[in-house]
Amino acid sequence: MFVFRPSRLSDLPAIEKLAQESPVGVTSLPPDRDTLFRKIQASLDSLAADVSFHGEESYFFVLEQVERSELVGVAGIVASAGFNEPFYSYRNETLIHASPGLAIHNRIHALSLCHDLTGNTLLASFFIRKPYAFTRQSDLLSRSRFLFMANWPERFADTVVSEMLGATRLDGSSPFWDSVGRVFFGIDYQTAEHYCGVNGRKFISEMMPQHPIYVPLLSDEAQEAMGQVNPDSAVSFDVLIREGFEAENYIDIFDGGPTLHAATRAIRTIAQSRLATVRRGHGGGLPYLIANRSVEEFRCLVVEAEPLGDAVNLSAAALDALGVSDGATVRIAPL
Amino acid sequence: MFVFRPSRLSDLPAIEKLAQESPVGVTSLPPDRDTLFRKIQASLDSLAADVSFHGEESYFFVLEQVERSELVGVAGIVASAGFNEPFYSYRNETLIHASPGLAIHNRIHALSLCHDLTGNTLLASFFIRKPYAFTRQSDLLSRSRFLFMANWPERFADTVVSEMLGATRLDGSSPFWDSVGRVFFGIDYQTAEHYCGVNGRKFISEMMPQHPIYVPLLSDEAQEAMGQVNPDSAVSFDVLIREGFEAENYIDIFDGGPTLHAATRAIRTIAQSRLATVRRGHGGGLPYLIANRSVEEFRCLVVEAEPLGDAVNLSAAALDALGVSDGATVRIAPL
Amino acid sequence: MLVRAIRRDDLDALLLLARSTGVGVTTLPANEERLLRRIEASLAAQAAEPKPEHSSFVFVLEDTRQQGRVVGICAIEGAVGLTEPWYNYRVGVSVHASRELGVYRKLDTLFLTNDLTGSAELCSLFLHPDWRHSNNGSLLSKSRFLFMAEFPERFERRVIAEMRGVSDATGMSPFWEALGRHFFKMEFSEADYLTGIGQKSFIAELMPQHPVYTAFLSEAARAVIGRVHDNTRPALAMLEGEGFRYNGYVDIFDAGPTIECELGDIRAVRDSRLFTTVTANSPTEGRLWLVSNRRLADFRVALTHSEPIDGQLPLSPTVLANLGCESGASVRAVPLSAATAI
Amino acid sequence: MLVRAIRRDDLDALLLLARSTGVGVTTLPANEERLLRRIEASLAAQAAEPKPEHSSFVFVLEDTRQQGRVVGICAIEGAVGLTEPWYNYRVGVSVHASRELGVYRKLDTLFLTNDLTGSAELCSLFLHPDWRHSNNGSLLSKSRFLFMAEFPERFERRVIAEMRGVSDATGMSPFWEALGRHFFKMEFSEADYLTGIGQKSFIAELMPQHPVYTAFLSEAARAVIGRVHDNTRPALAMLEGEGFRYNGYVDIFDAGPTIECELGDIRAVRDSRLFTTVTANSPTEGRLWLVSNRRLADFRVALTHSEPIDGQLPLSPTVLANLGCESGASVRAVPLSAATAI
Repeated sequence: MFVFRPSRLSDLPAIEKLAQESPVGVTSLPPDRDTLFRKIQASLDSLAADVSFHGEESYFFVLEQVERSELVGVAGIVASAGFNEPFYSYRNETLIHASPGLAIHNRIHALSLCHDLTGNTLLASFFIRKPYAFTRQSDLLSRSRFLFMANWPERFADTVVSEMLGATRLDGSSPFWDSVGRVFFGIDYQTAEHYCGVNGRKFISEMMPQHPIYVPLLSDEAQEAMGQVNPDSAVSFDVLIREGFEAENYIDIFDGGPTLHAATRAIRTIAQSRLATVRRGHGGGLPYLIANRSVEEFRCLVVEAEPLGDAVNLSAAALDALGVSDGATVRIAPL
Repeated sequence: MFVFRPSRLSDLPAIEKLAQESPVGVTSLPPDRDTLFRKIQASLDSLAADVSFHGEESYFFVLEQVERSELVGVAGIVASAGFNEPFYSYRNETLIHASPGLAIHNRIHALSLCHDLTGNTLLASFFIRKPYAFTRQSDLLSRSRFLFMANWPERFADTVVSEMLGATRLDGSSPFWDSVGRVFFGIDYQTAEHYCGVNGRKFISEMMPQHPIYVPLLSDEAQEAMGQVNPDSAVSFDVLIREGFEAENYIDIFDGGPTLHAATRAIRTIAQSRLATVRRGHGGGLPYLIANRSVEEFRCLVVEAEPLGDAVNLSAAALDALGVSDGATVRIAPL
Repeated sequence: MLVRAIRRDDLDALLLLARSTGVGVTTLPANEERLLRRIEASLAAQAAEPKPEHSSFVFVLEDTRQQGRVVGICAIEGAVGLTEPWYNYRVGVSVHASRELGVYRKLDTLFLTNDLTGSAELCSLFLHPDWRHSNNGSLLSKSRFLFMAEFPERFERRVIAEMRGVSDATGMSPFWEALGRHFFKMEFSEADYLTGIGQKSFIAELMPQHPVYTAFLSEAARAVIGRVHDNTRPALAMLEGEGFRYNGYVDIFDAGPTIECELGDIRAVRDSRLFTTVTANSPTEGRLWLVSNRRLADFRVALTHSEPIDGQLPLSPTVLANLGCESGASVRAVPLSAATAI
Repeated sequence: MLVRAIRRDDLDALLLLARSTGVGVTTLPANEERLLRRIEASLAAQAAEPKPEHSSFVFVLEDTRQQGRVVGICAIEGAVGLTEPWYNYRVGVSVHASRELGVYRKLDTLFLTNDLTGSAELCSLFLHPDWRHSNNGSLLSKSRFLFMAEFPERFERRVIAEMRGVSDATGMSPFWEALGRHFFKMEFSEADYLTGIGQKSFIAELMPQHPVYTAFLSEAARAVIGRVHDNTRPALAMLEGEGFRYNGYVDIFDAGPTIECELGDIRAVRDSRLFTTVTANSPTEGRLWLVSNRRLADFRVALTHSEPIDGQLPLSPTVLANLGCESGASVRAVPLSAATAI
């Protein structure tokens, strides 16, 4: 059985191994023990905190194969993107240039540096081991976060965003960066990503364009790379699009990958979730995501169930895994 | 009994009377027979047309007190705002100007001329006679449109917008215009509104600012007027906010009134509406909006009903008013 | 050779002349109605109150040895952009630097501006190819400075001239291909023609409103920003010799430079002097002088060798006749060039 | 009075001098560490490869009759904005016109630019109030032109000078109150100080990045755009007399004008000549001349009456001593002003 739960300090060695497996470029999951330790600690602190409005909290979860005590994936939530510094994106704007006299009606796209998404809740650090990609387990790992958010809406913003890795060439270089970022930075993509990881994103205000960039002036390769999703983000992208996230409006300023966004309450799992009372009984039926209502001992799993009215029957094993007893309230959503 | 239905040419005299009662500034409802005639005809044409994607259609409805054959209000829908010319608004952007070194973190608002809302569906020409404002009837007049939209989603855009009249002084002048529009046009508000009505909005591209306007530089009076709703739009505003429309992002370029917007499928009446089979029976219960499924003979009313599963009992009078018989399918939503 | 104010009966000759111009002289399209309007405007300007906004003067060059055949044209506007916006790109600089990263980038930007609104403009210069010799070009172009020196109240202080930008033999402009084409979806020649006939509102409607980083343009396009067409180099050198300078303003279509000078700083204006004419009995000798008859409606300028003696300028009977002057008349004159050998 | 290159032992005198300056001279803050850095930079520039990016020269004015007391300072940068962005507002024009409506509006706009990046800069001019007489100001300011004439390879062609903008007796700047305050949330004096001590990155971080329509500023603010403080009028007139012009660039804080001139077009550079000195036995007479000793590290400039005779410039023994020259030495000199009476 696979269980989604908050990370613990004792997970550190296993998480470090996962981080090493994770593709380069997922800057929020570097294979660096200190960084990972801080992530876990920040998550523990955030879970323990009494939060009435979302702030600098961050949450870091794992997906555990319980029988083997093996971690197969991690997923995080940053309560407020850009809490300490602006969260930059390019807004992909459509400008209409129309001349009725000449019967010309052009739609011109332009990329504007913006921090529209600052302060929204950010899904980050998602990684699942290869064999579990595009399975129930990848859905469980990604979507359990939404049941957590549905449980504690005051801990999160009204809008949720997530950055997808953009297209890269075989040598790891980025066609979007080479056509856009390099013009302003004069350095290559890997160096820029490195700076970003080490120095934070503060320098962006010094280096990035104040004026919109007209898309038709970019190289064909760069135009094609705009909004393209890197295969390494395919699992994330697939889940979030099914959840109703939109991909059209914002792209990453470095690699041009799409930044997805959705109104929190409209995310499918959240909108369809509801509270139910558990009864010990036989399982079976359609697959559901089922989560307990604890903050620090949050658990979520996939269970076949047949909710009837406000009640749902769960097997003893499922009750155990959720850490709840007969009669407890849980949150459920169709898988 | 009050019935919402499409306008007919025979309504023209009554509608003209209503238009005369309507406040100046509702430019989409001028007390001009020719204009009103064209509105009704355009609506009839649109209803008769076979539409698979929303285009230049417009719909014009009336609310009728059936027993007295008296019209008490009108309401319209424009399928695609700015179909022939860009639909301009100011986008109210928040720019973050932060200096970590000086520990300064400023949020600066700026108004950018945009046509973001072009192509969205526009709610327009809403007017209800004074005695019926803030009653069930005003809800019926405004929200019936949403049941119509829910019936025929292919006729409408994914986003719905509606312009609220902005704040004006006692003499009819606009503090927002005097501080902003006048700078670029050099003419007064009424003259501008007049041009706009007569010449269309084409000249806006010639006259309006290409660069964003920094809000802190505007007069206090103009800053206060931004996003304020004129009492003449209070009924509309009240209904639409309850329906989940957002008011924060866009304002009118002339008077600074808010332009509301909502994702079509998330509008409360639409999201909560469902199909039901009518059974002749006793009415009674909670109030519902109930509409038939006809395009050209669309009808909507408020009825007390107690839907049970997929069925709903309606009185013979209600069936008559809707123009449906026992066993027909209707669309219902809680009032 | 004689430069004189345009007349109504010049129309046919002008149409003939206009048809021999190529793409690039946007202010002299072979359009009868428009040429007629320009003639009428010039005649009206003579009669109007002397204010820059009324000034639109056209002059022609006639070959006095060929029955006054019209072989060239030039014009001055008193103040441009007062009814419709006057557009230029201004080449600016945007620096992106981070001390922390040790990175420093200097990027050129193109800002769409109306900065030159209200300037006086030298325009519509065209000389028939067969007459491009013997200082005819200088005579035609510089004759305007004597007019401006004579009637300064009719012109704004800042004087500009748009220089034709780089295009190849087929009329292809690298700058247009890299920028304009994306926004106008038409050929350079079409845009050029529309502007020439005064249909300018499409510019505001279709142009990019935000500054453009030149780094996103092709190398070929960047290379021609502020550069003139090879054929225009002599004209540029001539105006530079008169004090005109490039200050970063370029044409929005082909990026040719717009050059500027203060009216009073133009050499031929500043150095022009009044003289009393005297009939020379032998051929005159000395430097080449531009000599004008100081009249408004019947304005004429001749080019001749001479040297003033005691405030008197000796002119041959032919030159006097061409200018419509008697001996003893007052003329305004200036050496054709600021020759270093003065 | 003598202008000379700065020395390490001038530090204390400079601190004393700096403490007598008011708000507005942003480049001479009373900050010991920073003054020391400027002295070292000036000494390093003398030793460096002669390129504009290495040039940062500081000069002082000493009263030779008061044991060489330091009473003034001035400086030149070879090229500004090469490590951190150099900001100006450029005053542009935006025209909004609709033929259909018969409406025409011309609006001034402020564009934040780095256009003047790479210009040479005249800066840090300060003269103790008690010495503001007897052409001391002109001597101090214009001495720099003889240095630039002597070592032109150390300076970029475009030379700029920022002129102090309008503020009242309390230091309140109407332009700052109308614009800067909204974005910086601090006092003008604080912003001015931060810039003075080189903390400029906050400008990029906090400034409005979009063009600003001046119509949205107070009337008081609009009135001072491109205008100098009353106290700065004489300095402006002096530099205008040398050929400097205002071309639409203003300071981002107080909107004071930045004026410009090409190096070779500065009168004192263009008209300066080399002379051989000769000792005058009687007091010298004639126009006032700026005379420099042509040395780099030991650069000195004196002001004295004289008139050259056959390429020789008669100088009194005192002046020669002040310049550190013998009779027969080569000097560079230029009349102090382009007096119309020459």
